[in-house]
Amino acid sequence: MKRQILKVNNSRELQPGIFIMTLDGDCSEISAPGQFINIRLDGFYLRRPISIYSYDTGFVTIIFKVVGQGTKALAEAERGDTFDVLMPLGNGFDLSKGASKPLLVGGGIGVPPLYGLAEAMVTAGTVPQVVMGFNSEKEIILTDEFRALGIEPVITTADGSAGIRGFVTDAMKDLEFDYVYTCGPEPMLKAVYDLAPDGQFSFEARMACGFGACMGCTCETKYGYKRICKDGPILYKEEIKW
Amino acid sequence: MKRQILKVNNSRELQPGIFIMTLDGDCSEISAPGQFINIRLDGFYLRRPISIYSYDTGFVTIIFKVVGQGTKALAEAERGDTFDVLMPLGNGFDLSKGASKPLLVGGGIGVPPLYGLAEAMVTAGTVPQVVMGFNSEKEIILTDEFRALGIEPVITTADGSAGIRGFVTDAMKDLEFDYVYTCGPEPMLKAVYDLAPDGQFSFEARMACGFGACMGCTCETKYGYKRICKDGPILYKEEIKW
Amino acid sequence: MVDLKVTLSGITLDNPVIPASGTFGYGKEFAELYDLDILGSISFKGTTRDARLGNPLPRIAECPCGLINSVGLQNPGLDAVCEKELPELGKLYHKPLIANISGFSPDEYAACAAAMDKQAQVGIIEVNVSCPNVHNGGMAYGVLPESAAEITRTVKAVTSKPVYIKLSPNVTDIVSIAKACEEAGADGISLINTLLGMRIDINRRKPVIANKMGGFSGPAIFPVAVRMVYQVANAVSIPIIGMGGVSSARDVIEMMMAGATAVQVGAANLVNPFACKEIIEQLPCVCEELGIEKLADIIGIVK
Amino acid sequence: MVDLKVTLSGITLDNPVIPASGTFGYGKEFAELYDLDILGSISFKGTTRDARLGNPLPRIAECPCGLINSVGLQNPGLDAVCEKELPELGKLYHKPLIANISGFSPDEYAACAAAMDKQAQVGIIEVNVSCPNVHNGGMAYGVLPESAAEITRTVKAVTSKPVYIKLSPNVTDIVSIAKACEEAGADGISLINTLLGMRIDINRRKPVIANKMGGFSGPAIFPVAVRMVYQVANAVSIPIIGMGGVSSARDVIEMMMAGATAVQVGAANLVNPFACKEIIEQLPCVCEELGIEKLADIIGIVK
Ligand SMILES: Cc1cc2nc3c(=O)[nH]c(=O)nc-3n(C[C@H](O)[C@H](O)[C@H](O)COP(=O)(O)OP(=O)(O)OC[C@H]3O[C@@H](n4cnc5c(N)ncnc54)[C@H](O)[C@@H]3O)c2cc1C
Ligand SMILES: Cc1cc2nc3c(=O)[nH]c(=O)nc-3n(C[C@H](O)[C@H](O)[C@H](O)COP(=O)(O)OP(=O)(O)OC[C@H]3O[C@@H](n4cnc5c(N)ncnc54)[C@H](O)[C@@H]3O)c2cc1C
Ligand SMILES: Cc1cc2nc3c(=O)[nH]c(=O)nc-3n(C[C@H](O)[C@H](O)[C@H](O)COP(=O)(O)O)c2cc1C
Ligand SMILES: Cc1cc2nc3c(=O)[nH]c(=O)nc-3n(C[C@H](O)[C@H](O)[C@H](O)COP(=O)(O)O)c2cc1C
Ligand code: FES
Ligand code: FES
Repeated sequence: MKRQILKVNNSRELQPGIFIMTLDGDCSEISAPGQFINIRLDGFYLRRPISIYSYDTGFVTIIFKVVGQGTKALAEAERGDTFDVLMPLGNGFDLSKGASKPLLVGGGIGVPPLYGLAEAMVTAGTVPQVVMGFNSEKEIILTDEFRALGIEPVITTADGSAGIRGFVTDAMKDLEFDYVYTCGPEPMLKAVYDLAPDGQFSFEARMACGFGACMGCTCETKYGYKRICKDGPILYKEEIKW
Repeated sequence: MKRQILKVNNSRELQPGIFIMTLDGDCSEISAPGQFINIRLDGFYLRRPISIYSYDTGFVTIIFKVVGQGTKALAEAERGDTFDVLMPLGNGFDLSKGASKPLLVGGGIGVPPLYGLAEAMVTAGTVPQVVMGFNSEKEIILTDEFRALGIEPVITTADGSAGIRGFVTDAMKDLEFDYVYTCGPEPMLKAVYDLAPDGQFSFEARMACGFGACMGCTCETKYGYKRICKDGPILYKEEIKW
Repeated sequence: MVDLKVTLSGITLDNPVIPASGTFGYGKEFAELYDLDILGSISFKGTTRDARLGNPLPRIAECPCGLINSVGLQNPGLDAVCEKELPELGKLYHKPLIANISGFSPDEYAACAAAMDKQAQVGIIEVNVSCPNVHNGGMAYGVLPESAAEITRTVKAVTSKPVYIKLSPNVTDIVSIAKACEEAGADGISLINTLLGMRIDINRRKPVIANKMGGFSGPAIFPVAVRMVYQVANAVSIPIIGMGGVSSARDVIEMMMAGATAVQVGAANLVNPFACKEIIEQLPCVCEELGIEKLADIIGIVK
Repeated sequence: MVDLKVTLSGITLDNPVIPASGTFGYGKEFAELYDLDILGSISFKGTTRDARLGNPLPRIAECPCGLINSVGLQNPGLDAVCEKELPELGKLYHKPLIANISGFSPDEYAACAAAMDKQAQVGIIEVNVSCPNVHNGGMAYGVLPESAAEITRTVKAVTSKPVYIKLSPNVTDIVSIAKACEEAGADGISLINTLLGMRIDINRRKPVIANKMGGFSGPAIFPVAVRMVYQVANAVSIPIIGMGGVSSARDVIEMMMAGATAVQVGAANLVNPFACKEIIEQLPCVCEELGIEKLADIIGIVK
């Protein structure tokens, strides 16, 4: 982990209330998709944790949804503004888990880190299947980006306005897979858990430090207490207590 | 009083740690020299009161000294930055007090509002005498500006590095005057009070609101309790209890 | 249209937003900026029997997210308030007022309450029990259940207007004090008053405030205020006026969800004189966002 | 060269800056960022007899200028701390540590203190009396002079190391509690622990924290901490470790002028992991600005 000053290179609205922002700076320490960064915002005491969508040594791109005052302030940042960021944080996804038919399942704003994962998998020679669920058509993001990787994502919407009407689990029933990588709201993770033979699950928690110091985010696993920020945010199916 | 958004037009260091800054915006309500503005600074709960140095309907110029974290932040503002400002505040000097030989006495960062007063007096047809005291040469400001008004200010420095060695009162002894307008640190005001036949004194106090609501700045005068921010900052000699 | 009305002891307010005592004077300065009649009510500056200059200067110290004041109950005294300030305020504001009163003895509280009882403009008497008991060791009336109850009874005996006791947060057990006031006949509870705080001027090596310590308020104290409102709301059945750090429409809603029927705004008025106006304007919009049709429905909704 | 040394009960620290218990774990995460040996000492995460998972999630709520935590004393328990954490910390930090201990009964305090007494690395035992007394109504030991004194005596009986009692600020009269601890034999006082606070998630209409209320800390509480340090310093003659919202070298100096011999930094470490390092680096420069040659000279200089 380092504290970096990152500079906004560009930011734009992907869908109403959903922004994509590229931040320039030393990002050479990022080691795996699924890691996150923790952003200090003027006027807010706690940093805001946001997953890495894509990255290279000199930049990191994030996708975030405005849900409160902090993300609202973040969305108002302009090109050239700088942020004090702690990064990289968390363990990230482990691609080395041998699997012949991996499936990536993302829900809403949980989709972006899976794109980084898919990119890494494709580079490593495996083309994963992807299911992504949204509430409605107006929230769908990254379809074209996945296609550019050679993946046709299966889309579900709760209101049926696009793709399959229903939840990601409705789409999963028709697919074959032996390992699942997933990120999204906790009820979705739980539902995916029930259908996944094995896999990696990305969790969220309210965090104070984000780097393992405060025990603000600890949950119990089969292998003991784990800090979602430091020992996670990715937990393995076998350790999750559900 | 109005709340205005003022934009920094320019700012520069006059002397080490002393800045002059012009802020653009609607300043049409300013009605008298000696009034002040109250500036909100990001990250500080209370506003910072700063006297008006000069003004017109579309701008106000202030001169301030960096003495703490707030004035430090103010000094770091750049052209184009904006501030939320309450203005104008306070009663200001009353020029209408008939006096044949008015004297203006300023101490350190108390000099700037007297410049605005001198300008107004000159416009109104009276050229006042001016005494200004500083700790040392490195703090002297506004000499040329007073000269441009046709006034040769008498300068005193505590360390003798320029002008008369000593305090403003040492210079006052050699002058003839029948009315004094003064602004500066309280011990100076008190010393001037003892030498002034009559006059107006500009006070400072730690303020919360700056517009008369909280009673945070009240002092006792011969005519009752007065709020320095609203009933002052200018008090008349006859009412001061010293 | 969102319904913003709330009712305190039979008095219906157009909205729950009330400037807090001591941060709004008698409204004059604010009336130059906006129409005071938009306010739910006004709790005017604390009245004592005799005129008080208050404490020596400096009386104000800045803090992270707040300020300390040691104004020391400066006010022109009961007679001047009733004869001069209230008539003047009456021209600017036409709804029932909250009369905040203070005292350094039960007699003084009684005198203030009896006089306010006669003022037609006054809807509610709000009794500040954070003042030190000068006849009894200087401890504030509000820090012990017994003395808070004593003042409650004293005031109730001389007025038929609703009496709200305004509690100090500087106590181990706010609930026992609130309950004692309820049992003694209080019609409602106002809380919180300021936290006792101190700042030091490290350049001068002296306390910033001439009186050394003072009352700390502003956004910094909001989490303490929400906690106490929540605790008291769950322990008493009289209405609560919540305050402490409220600065936005969202803060008002949070206070109400914690259990407040109405909400006072203090320090925020001092740094943004339009604070109450802006909050009242934003309330309908924030309510809509949150699916609130009737603001009164959310009072104490968090269990 | 400014002399930053201060002495706590015979233990001389290179500087007064100490990470506060619960905000620095066992130092591991910070050792990746800077050399821990620059620190005056370290107060490590509060130890209880048995391992504790702590409270359910969410445990963290943001506040204006601070945060609420309800970690609930998560720790691996006394044995694991002594056998695993302390040896590991010993590799990263080579000066006397402050062992923060907690308990839900006098026995538990005694067990923790006795074990810490045997640890050569431990210089001072810091006794957190903010925990609820589970055998006696759940009120925290630290809110009554008698129970705080009882725990002091219990701990003193089983250790020869200096014992510092860490007080809760959620009390009416901090001075009487500090004095009771001093009389019961405490070697020093640490204060303040967190203020009890609460936030509500107005979207979900639920407390943010699963446990509803939690401990509020950060810059917001600094004025309360300075006030309490000042009050206690003027009432006891044992040294004080001051804390509560300290985030800068200037804050350290303000705490010391109020009466603290050393200063702990808590929440600041969480939002800026370099906080302690930066404070230590800035101290000499700020001291020079203020004309301080020997930091120990300013302890309690404000009367
Ligand atoms: C590891 C991790 C990765 C994340 N990645 C993304 C991402 O890529 N894109 C994205 O849009 N969001 C992401 N989130 C959620 C994001 O952190 C929250 O939406 C954001 O913190 C909300 O801040 P706010 O000020 O707008 O909301 P507010 O509700 O005003 O925030 C108040 C407090 O609650 C915290 N908080 C609120 N919601 C959440 C949440 N869901 N998770 C954690 N803390 C929360 C805030 O951080 C803040 O401390 C991630 C969260 C975590 C823990
Ligand atoms: C009516 C009035 C007019 C003023 N005009 C000028 C001016 O023209 N130029 C100028 O340089 N200064 C002026 N001052 C003083 C100026 O307000 C302070 O220097 C400034 O507030 C210090 O802020 P700080 O954050 O740098 O200092 P800090 O000491 O960090 O401030 C802490 C708090 O104390 C207050 N404070 C500190 N010093 C003073 C002071 N001397 N007077 C009032 N409040 C203070 C601050 O406003 C703040 O609330 C004036 C003050 C008043 C009351
Ligand atoms: C300058 C000032 C003066 C105050 N005077 C009084 C008073 O006279 N009577 C009273 O009951 N409370 C008084 N208070 C307390 C406020 O009414 C309020 O309870 C407290 O400030 C908390 O609210 P806030 O955080 O919104 O300011 C005063 C507060 C301030 C800041
Ligand atoms: C996340 C967190 C965990 C804490 N855990 C403990 C603890 O285990 N024992 C203890 O005595 N104090 C604990 N505290 C209190 C701090 O040590 C400190 O007293 C308090 O936070 C005030 O300091 P601050 O404002 O600098 O954070 C904890 C505080 C935080 C924020
Ligand atoms: S947020 Fe501090 S340990 Fe995870
Ligand atoms: S500062 Fe509020 S009345 Fe003067």
